[in-house]
Amino acid sequence: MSKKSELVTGVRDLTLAGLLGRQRPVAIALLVALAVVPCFHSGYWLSQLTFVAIYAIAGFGLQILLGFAGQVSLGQAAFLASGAYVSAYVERIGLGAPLGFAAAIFLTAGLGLLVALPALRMAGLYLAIATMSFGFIVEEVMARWTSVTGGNAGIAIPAIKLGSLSLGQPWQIYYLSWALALVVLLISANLLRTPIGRAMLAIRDSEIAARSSGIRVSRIKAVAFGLSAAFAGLAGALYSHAIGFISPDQFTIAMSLDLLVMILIGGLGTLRGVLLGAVFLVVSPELFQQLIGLFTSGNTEVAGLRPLLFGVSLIFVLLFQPDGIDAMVTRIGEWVAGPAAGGKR
Amino acid sequence: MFRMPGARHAMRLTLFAGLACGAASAAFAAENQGITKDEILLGSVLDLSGPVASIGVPVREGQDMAIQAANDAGGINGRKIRIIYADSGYDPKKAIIATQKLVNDDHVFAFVGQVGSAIVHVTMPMIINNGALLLFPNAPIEEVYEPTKPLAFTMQPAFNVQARLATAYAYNTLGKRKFCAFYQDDDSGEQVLRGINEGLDQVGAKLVEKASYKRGATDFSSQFARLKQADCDIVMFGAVVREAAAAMLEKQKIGWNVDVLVSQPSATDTVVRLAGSAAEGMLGVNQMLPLDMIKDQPNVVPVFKAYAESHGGKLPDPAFLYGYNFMNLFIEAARRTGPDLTTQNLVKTLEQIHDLDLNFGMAPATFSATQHVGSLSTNLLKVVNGQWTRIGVLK
Amino acid sequence: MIAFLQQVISGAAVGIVYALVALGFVMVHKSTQIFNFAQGELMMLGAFAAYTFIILFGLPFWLGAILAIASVAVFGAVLDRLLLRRMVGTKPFTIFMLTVGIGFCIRSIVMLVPMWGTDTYSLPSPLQGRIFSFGGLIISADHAVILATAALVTTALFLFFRFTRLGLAMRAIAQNPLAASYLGVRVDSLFSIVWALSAAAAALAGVMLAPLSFVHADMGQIGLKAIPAAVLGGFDSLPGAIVGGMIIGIVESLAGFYCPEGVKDVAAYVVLLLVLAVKPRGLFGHPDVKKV
Amino acid sequence: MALLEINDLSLQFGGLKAVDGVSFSVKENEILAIIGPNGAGKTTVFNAVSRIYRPSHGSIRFAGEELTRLRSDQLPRLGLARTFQNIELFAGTTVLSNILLGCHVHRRTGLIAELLFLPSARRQEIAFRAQVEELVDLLDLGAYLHTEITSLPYGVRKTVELARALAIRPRLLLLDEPSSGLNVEETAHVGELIGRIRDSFRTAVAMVEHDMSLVNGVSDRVVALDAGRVVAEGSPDEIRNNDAVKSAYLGVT
Repeated sequence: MSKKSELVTGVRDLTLAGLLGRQRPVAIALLVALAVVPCFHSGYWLSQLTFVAIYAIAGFGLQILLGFAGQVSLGQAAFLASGAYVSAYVERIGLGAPLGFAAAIFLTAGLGLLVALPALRMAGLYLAIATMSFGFIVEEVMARWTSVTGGNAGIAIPAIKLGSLSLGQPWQIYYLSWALALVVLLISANLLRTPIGRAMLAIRDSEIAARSSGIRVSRIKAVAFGLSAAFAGLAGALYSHAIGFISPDQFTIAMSLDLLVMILIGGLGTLRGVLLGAVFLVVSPELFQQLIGLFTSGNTEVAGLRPLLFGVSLIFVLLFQPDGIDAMVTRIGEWVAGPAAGGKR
Repeated sequence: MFRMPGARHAMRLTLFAGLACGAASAAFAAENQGITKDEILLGSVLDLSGPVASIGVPVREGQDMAIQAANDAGGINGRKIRIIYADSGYDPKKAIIATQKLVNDDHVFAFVGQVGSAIVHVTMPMIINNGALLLFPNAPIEEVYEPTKPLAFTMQPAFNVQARLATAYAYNTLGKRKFCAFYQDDDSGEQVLRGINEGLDQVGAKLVEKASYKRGATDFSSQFARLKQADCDIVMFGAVVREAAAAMLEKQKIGWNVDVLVSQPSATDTVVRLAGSAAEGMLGVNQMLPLDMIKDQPNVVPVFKAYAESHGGKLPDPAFLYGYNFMNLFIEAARRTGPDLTTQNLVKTLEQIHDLDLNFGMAPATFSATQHVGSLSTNLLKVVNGQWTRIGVLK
Repeated sequence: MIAFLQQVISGAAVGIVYALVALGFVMVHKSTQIFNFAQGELMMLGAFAAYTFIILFGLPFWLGAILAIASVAVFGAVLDRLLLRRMVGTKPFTIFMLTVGIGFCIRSIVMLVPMWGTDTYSLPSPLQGRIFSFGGLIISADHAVILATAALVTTALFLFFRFTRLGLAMRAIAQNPLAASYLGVRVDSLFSIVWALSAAAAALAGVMLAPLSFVHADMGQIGLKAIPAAVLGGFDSLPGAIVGGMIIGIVESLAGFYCPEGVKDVAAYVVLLLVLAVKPRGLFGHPDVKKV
Repeated sequence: MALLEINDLSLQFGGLKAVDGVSFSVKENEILAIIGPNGAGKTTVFNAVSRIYRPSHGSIRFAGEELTRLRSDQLPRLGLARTFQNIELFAGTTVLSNILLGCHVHRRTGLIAELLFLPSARRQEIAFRAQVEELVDLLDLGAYLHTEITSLPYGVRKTVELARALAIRPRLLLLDEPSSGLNVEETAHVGELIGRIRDSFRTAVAMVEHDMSLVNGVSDRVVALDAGRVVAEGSPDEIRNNDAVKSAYLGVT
């Protein structure tokens, strides 16, 4: 087809199918695979994949903020916490899960906008540290605001109730998480093919040029913070139900760092990278443990080895594969499918 | 919406497959999982790399030595014990995943010595709902035994129980009237605080002043200035090892010789070792006796000797005793159950255990059908010339 | 009043430890524009090194301390040669994440070394328990020594950056590496020296802190307190770092004494946010304007 | 009446007066060149007009609006677009999205519509791409559409920046040294391009330029600056023979 029609009718990326590009078959295959997992695995893989979905949701949020808009956040855990506690509270006072999730998303988005206000004036390093401080403060608030959060003792989270139906089984959480993860993925993909998303990339690359193209930088940054917080909030609400018990010591800077490591290893700025990163974050420690098992007596773990896994992988990726696993996959894809395989972004 | 033939087809497929599978995979509890004719398979999820690795690691060492001994002695009624450890890194997500694996893929018989409050909280339902046993977790959590759950047993009551006893003792026996609390800003610390308040309520007294700190804090000057200003005659500690020792140093620094009564986590040898002279005269409550007090017992000497040989001459960490004792408690119960070892039978045996003393520093264990917490009493300890000594038992 | 003064003094004593770690942050950032998140872990490493030399090898305290600092300094230089050298020219954030990875590794390695592991060790200084008191005000000998050392180190560094050729080169290198090379200094070796210096500062802080809060794998957390200190100082000014550390220490100490519980633990970060909200680049920071 | 009217504009950095009482205007549909030795304040004037710098005194009226009261991101909506001396592109993305970003000001959809990619958003995207299509054909960038900026030759980057500015559909286009970094042929091409732009988009062009061949080639009028002041204004020929201008250039050699 001619260049013109390609651009204008936009078959390239203006339709869902086009969005997937050449990866369509792979994507569909994976989708079906995800759908049938519960048939073969009752627990282990199911719960791993559930957390992959949940972390992916939070990851898409962080990717929008960091990968698209170029705004660092060391405080994402605070947004997950907000989502978790808000949904828990709303459900506790008997307003039901759907409302709980909605509240988690929108209140957390509000929190994100609140953080954005001062953040708009800060850059790079200072923003990172400001968000980190915000995280610490939220942690303390969770611990002290006992009437709502249950304090350090934490609170048990009952299964999601939809009318009479209760989503207590692992496979139910699994399907819920993945359904939502796919919705969030689609939304993020839409962002990238519409003005606001492009504007984010613009302010990431050159604020001055963005302004002179009529982009209101502060507003776009605020939207980025809001969206990323909203997704983190949703992830937090899911997380709380998948875990069944939440306490402040679960939402520390360690979690925020995990998320950063995740999207960096997965691939900064790409959505596929988020999925790959989430798989790495959740699955690799397990595989690692099995691997260690081969060398040790076969059933124990060596103390302190886990941080080493993340540390070394992170260093390796940054040094030798700055675009993360995503780039590797693309390269493999090109090698398999011949040149010019369309990358989903 | 818009043109997406392939994708829409995929959606249908997905939905269909999904519902089909959902129906297919209803979780079921396997009876007698983890028991074969020559093996007992156990699991344990503890922190080997995270913030409470300093407890997880020695606990594992203790469990391993107890298992080693039992297996070398021919196992339990012909069955050898195998235990699978998983490192939670104190990350609940990781703990859930690991527990899922141990429950559903490895089908372990029981989880012995889980470490960490949050970890036990998140894994307990999954364990007992799948018919596995949760035995003697290293976390002071009331939910484990209150209300009594058929498949959950613990040796460790919530810290408030001991704190209550300690407070009553300080009030009645020591005649203290102005109580202050110094505690860690987390669950364990707040449990102690709760216990102190309960104790004071009983005698109609009130807490004079309290000051908290965050785990990992290095400076306690302001907290102690505050407590000193309140001029209390005893400071109750809800602190954990390192911070407790550092706090004792601070107390010495500001030259304030007020009595101090510490809770279980810091009534250990490590605190004395770290605080040195500053620890002299410190009171404490702990269900587990300090190493110093038992290390010369004939039955203990060989164990510590073996440990030293494999660990460069070191004495084990106090937390070692939890791993060692709790595992031996399980071994003893399994032995008493006899060859027909099933979940139900082990529960029966455990519920008949009365005043069982392993004589290895742990308080005697007593369970019943209605009470799944092994001991509600505690030792009253005091540091005399740099050594913990027992000056009584609080009930 | 006396109580207030006492809080200020002990606050300052703690703040100085933050300040020492902050110095490390600042030195690296000043000349390489890198935010080294592993600074706290380097401090922890310093403490363990000191513990090894002094307790395990039985060397006298001061000798052991010096050896520890030296070896960590070497470690810092090695880090630069092996890893950071390769990252020259990449985005600051990427390098930041690299230091995060380095932090993970250090912590993990400390846990894996058999004679270190997850235990807590005491490292009593020769002055353990000794205190000076004048007019009701108390300061422990340890803190006094820390204050003195910090003052010494800062002056030394200050003079170094002001008057030595190397120091000048290091300042120049921040603006443009070329200028530095004009001063006849090899830029790459310069970076290694910077890293060695800041690692040494961290190690020094570790050695100073060990007698007060023991040696253990979680010591690195102090780094998180030193960050606000460095930022308050503007992240590019050595005196700024010291002032920032003091402010944080004193604010914490006062908050702990006068404010409700929990405030102390977040005071540092609240102050930081307030300052950043008003001056987005810290108290001593200079805005940079992009030329188009 | 004039499209852009600069009146007694002054701007100083610290003590130094970079621009000192400059006044000139740009008429609808004309091509104005601003020349002058280095440091004469040409780019500074541009930066003041596009509100990157805040003038210390004077007024800048564009299509009846006082620009000094607006933020830089509000100018494109009024029809004011610019390029930069050392190119400012969105390096991390493709030529296509760079040009599409020029269309941003014509955005009609809301966040929700875009997140859900409602038909309205889709129609808008197609419309935008139609516009991009025209520009791409005019500036023949077709070959590079999906290439990342980082892997483009310098000349092409300048063209992309131009395309992005044109996507705003400006009434006035500010070009900061369109010929810098280009060789003779490319410069000639740019000159002929600027002419074409003016004719096909009815756009006025004001450009800061060193290359006199380009200036004489396309501009209707020339303003000469020196040391922050206007030293001469007139047709290219007049300027060429203007003593003040000559001395200005000699002065700084």
